[in-house]
Amino acid sequence: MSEDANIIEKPSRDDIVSLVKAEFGGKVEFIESTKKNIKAINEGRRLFMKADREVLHDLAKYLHDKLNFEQASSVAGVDWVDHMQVVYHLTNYCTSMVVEITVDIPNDDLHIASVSDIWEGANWHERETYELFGIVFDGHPKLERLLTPKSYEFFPFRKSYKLRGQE
Amino acid sequence: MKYLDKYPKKFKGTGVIAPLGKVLRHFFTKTVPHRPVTILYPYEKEWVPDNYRGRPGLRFDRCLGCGICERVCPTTCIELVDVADDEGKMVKRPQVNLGRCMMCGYCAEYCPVDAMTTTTDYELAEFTRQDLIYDPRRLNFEYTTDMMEVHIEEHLMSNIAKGITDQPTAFYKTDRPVLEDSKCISCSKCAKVCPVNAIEMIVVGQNDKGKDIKRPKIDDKVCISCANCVIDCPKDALKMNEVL
Amino acid sequence: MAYESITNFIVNRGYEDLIAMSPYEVYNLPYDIAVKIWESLGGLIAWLINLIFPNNGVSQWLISDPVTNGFAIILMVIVIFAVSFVFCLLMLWEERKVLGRMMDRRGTMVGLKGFLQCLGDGLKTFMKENVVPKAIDKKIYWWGLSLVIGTSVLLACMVPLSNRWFIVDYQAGLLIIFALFALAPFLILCAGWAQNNKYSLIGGLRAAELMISYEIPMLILLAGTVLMAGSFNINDIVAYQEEHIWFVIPQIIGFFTCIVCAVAESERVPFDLSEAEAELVEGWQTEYAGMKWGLIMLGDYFRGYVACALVVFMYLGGWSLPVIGGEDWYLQYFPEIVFLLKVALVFFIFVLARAALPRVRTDQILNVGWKALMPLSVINLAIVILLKVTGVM
Amino acid sequence: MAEEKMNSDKMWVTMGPQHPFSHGLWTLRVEVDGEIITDAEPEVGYLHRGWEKECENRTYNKIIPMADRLCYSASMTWSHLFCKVAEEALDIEVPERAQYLRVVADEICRIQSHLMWLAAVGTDVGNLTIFLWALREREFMLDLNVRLCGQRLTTNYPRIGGVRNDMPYYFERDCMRAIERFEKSLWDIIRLTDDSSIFVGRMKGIGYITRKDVANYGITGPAMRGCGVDYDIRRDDPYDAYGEMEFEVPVLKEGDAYSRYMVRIEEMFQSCEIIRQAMKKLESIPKNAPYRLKVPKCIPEGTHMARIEDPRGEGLMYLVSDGTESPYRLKVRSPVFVNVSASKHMVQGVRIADIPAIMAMIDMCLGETDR
Repeated sequence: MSEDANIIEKPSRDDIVSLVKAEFGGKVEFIESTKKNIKAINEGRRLFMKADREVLHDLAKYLHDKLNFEQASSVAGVDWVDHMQVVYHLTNYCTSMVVEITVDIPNDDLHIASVSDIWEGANWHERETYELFGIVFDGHPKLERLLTPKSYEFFPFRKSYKLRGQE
Repeated sequence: MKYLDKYPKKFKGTGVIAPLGKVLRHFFTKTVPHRPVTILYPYEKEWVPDNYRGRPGLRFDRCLGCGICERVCPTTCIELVDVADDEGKMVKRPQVNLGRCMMCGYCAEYCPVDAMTTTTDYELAEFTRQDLIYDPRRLNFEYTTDMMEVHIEEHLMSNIAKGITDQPTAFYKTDRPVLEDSKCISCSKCAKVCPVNAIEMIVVGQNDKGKDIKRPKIDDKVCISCANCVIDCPKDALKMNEVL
Repeated sequence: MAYESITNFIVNRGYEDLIAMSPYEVYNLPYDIAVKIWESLGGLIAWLINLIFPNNGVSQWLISDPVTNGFAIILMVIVIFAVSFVFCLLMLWEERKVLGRMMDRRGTMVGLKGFLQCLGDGLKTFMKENVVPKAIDKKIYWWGLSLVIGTSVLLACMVPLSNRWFIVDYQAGLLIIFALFALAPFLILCAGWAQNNKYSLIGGLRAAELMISYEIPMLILLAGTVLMAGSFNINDIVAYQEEHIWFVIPQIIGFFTCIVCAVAESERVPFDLSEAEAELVEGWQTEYAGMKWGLIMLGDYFRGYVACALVVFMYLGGWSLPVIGGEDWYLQYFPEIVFLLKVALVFFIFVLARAALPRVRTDQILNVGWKALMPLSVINLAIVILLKVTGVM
Repeated sequence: MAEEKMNSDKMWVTMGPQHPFSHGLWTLRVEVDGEIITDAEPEVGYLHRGWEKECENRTYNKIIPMADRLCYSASMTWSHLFCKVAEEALDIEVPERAQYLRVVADEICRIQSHLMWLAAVGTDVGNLTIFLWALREREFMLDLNVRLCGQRLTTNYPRIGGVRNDMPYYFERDCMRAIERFEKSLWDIIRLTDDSSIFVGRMKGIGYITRKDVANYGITGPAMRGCGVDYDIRRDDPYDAYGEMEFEVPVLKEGDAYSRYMVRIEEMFQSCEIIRQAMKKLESIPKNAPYRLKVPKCIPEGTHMARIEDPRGEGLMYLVSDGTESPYRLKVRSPVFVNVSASKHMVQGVRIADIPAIMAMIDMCLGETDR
């Protein structure tokens, strides 16, 4: 990590906001939390942003390479019925800053660039999101079903998939 | 750091003497003169404290049949059934399917009259699944003590903001249903389903056809916030008012 | 006379007759017991036959010396086997109880302080379904198994309990026990290969790998003992130790090295690589189900018994005991029991090692074998030679 | 591909799902060349039961005992985590007494979870004495659980807005006694492990991961701290009362299985220290101080995130609420799920005998992995 001279090891919250704004402009939107009593938010260890699908991979690479976000904590899918969402949580070990990136995907084109080439740890999270929501991660090395049997043809975590007793 | 200061250590010669000696010393000083820590289960039993969460127990006389336990149960193992009470009257009391029970203790915790308790009974094996269904009479546990009751001692956030910290309360003391007057159709279903008869239908006037217009009047002192009226209201006119 | 009295058929042979009749040159206790059994049993049969067919030749033949001798030899083998078998069960019980106490638990609890548990286990394994996989090499599968168990039982029967309790008094006694002992890894390798299972194959390979690391030090240690005693004969070795000193004192290095080797020889924890259950499920025994596995287990304890017995012979003076007040009464009554108690004591060390040490890895056992056991055994041999040359011993 | 494999000297060995080394149901398929492993592939999912989907049909209160069942040995931290994310959604901080009670409960849970792991290490390296001695010590921790919340494993102790009940009588005394006894007995177990050259020899020098790979694979918890990453959510992103606790985070640079083992052992001692401090603080808080807040049944609309230091690593829950009584979506980030995905990397080039030792350092728990 340290061999890269450009890297900012301990970016503050304001640094991240200004740098990302300068790099990506209007494609990345920052959301201010309204919560007042949460310690982590008050002390500036959380950052919520919403990114466009096209810039996600570049944004992830930028955060990893320049701003020292070494770990991808989780990749989650959310089914909002009219569209899908992929949520990334990235962690910086030095400042313990967690960045939450939300990416909207339209229902008719469930594709998004994979970040598993940046963080190997996102690999299984993306596989899981793929099998449970049907979101295809382009460029993923092995996009197969992980938790559910290989013969499954449906995506059980979508809201359209009803459980028994739900009609 | 307690451990990392001493280890890892460098071994001089063979490093097997220490473990051998430790085991040998343990053998001759601990387990041979004293008894081992294991207990012979069916013959000896471990003491469990009274707040142990074994199977749910029911004190039949205290129960009101309100159904809070049924609704709060995560595994829906509690069902209200009709049973005859001591005087032969049919009443509603909870029946527990222990095959599904996860011993979370919610029924005891949320019971407003402490009729449901946790018990120290944990030997629940039966030969058939049918035997695992405990009817209200069988749920009785004869060694029930006060320690087996679980109380909710919640504090209102508004009280804490005011600096009052010595008034613990619980949802059944504060939450009361409120009526949205325009939706009420005078069906008096809420009065029928109320387990404690806290709702009294009061005639407030007459409509065009000459029928009485009735509105429920809720006795705040008697009400136990069971929300039966809220759930059964056909027009959603009643709503639970949560005091925070 | 319609019938003769039963006392006419039960011959009570004296010591002289026994020696004259027996194939051994010295008094043999199990043979004596077997003769006594046959005298009462054969006498009873002869008397019964005589009741039906009075004055026939068969009855006389049954109680004659040659026939008694023949049956006595068969019975003697059974007696010797039964004693070692029961002692193996006792060792199993000792292991379970001692191991249990070391781990802060009770061990087995069924009957007679837990001794009857091994009978229950035996019964259970015999009741199990005899599962034989399809894709196996049938011949090697069965022969490998039978030979592993067979050599173990043979070894256990060949161990003399005292100078009057033996089957054959070989001149090369220790050597032949060693030879048979070293046969097992080869058979395990074959059995592991024949099962057509990857785990058992790896287990068999490990058994072979293990062998080269402890077999050679063991033989060098044997050389030390033999040099000191001047004979391969177990009787002579024990007699020498009784006369001079137990070899554990001059050969203390050899004693500890030998215990390590013996543990490895009997494939017990920490050297049970070929059946390491954490990584290889059950190692080379994976496909041997039910009673086959039960017999293998029993065979393991037979081998453990022999390994302990070897240590006792080589270093702890066999059945000899430094007795106060004349040796006659001692030798008459309980040298066998003293020997078995010594074996149990050595087995206690085995159990202690099992309780305290984790299983070693393949490369570690090779390291230990070549870098520690080998030099130690050579040093031991050098000490023996030094003592011999200087004439101290 | 099959033909190629047939002709080579290598073979695939399937370890699991029913295998003594896999504590739970999972499979590690390894390609071995003799005894050396050349390739590996973990497979999970045997226990997948749609936990997250099930939560969407339950009210928030009902999820707490379900969260206990995510992992049998770290139940306290998982229900704590769920309560944390719900509290974050409600935008409340729990009362001080509840914070300290949660810390005490969490650390008891951490100790007993680590002891369960130590027991598993014992069986994996082939010594049952370690297993039984560790479980014996764990029993005292479980007794504390019983005293505090009424159950041994599935504690159901934290509540949204506080904890279920205050400390019972004499709990402080019992807790201090148990901790003291535990510290003594842990040294006994260390005599069997760290003082034994065989044990150390089996642990040292296997399963190396570099610091860069640890971050890249997202490995968290003691496995990460054993590889030189100085990061602990309890200290660096404090939640509840952890910010006021003084404790050290053990970090080792070697990155092999032994260093991961040592980090966990030291963590147990540190946990004892934390419990002592928390108990001292609890004495200074008046006995009738509030420990539970009354919270509404419905949680306001929005997305919320909370994370916590599980005994196995970083636990993270992401909650989407739509203003009703039950969550719209609840995502659980399980530490083992990520750690096990790196097992392919860890077992490269070691022997078959090392697999249990390396995998024991992940501390598998399939309930939370498959969810």
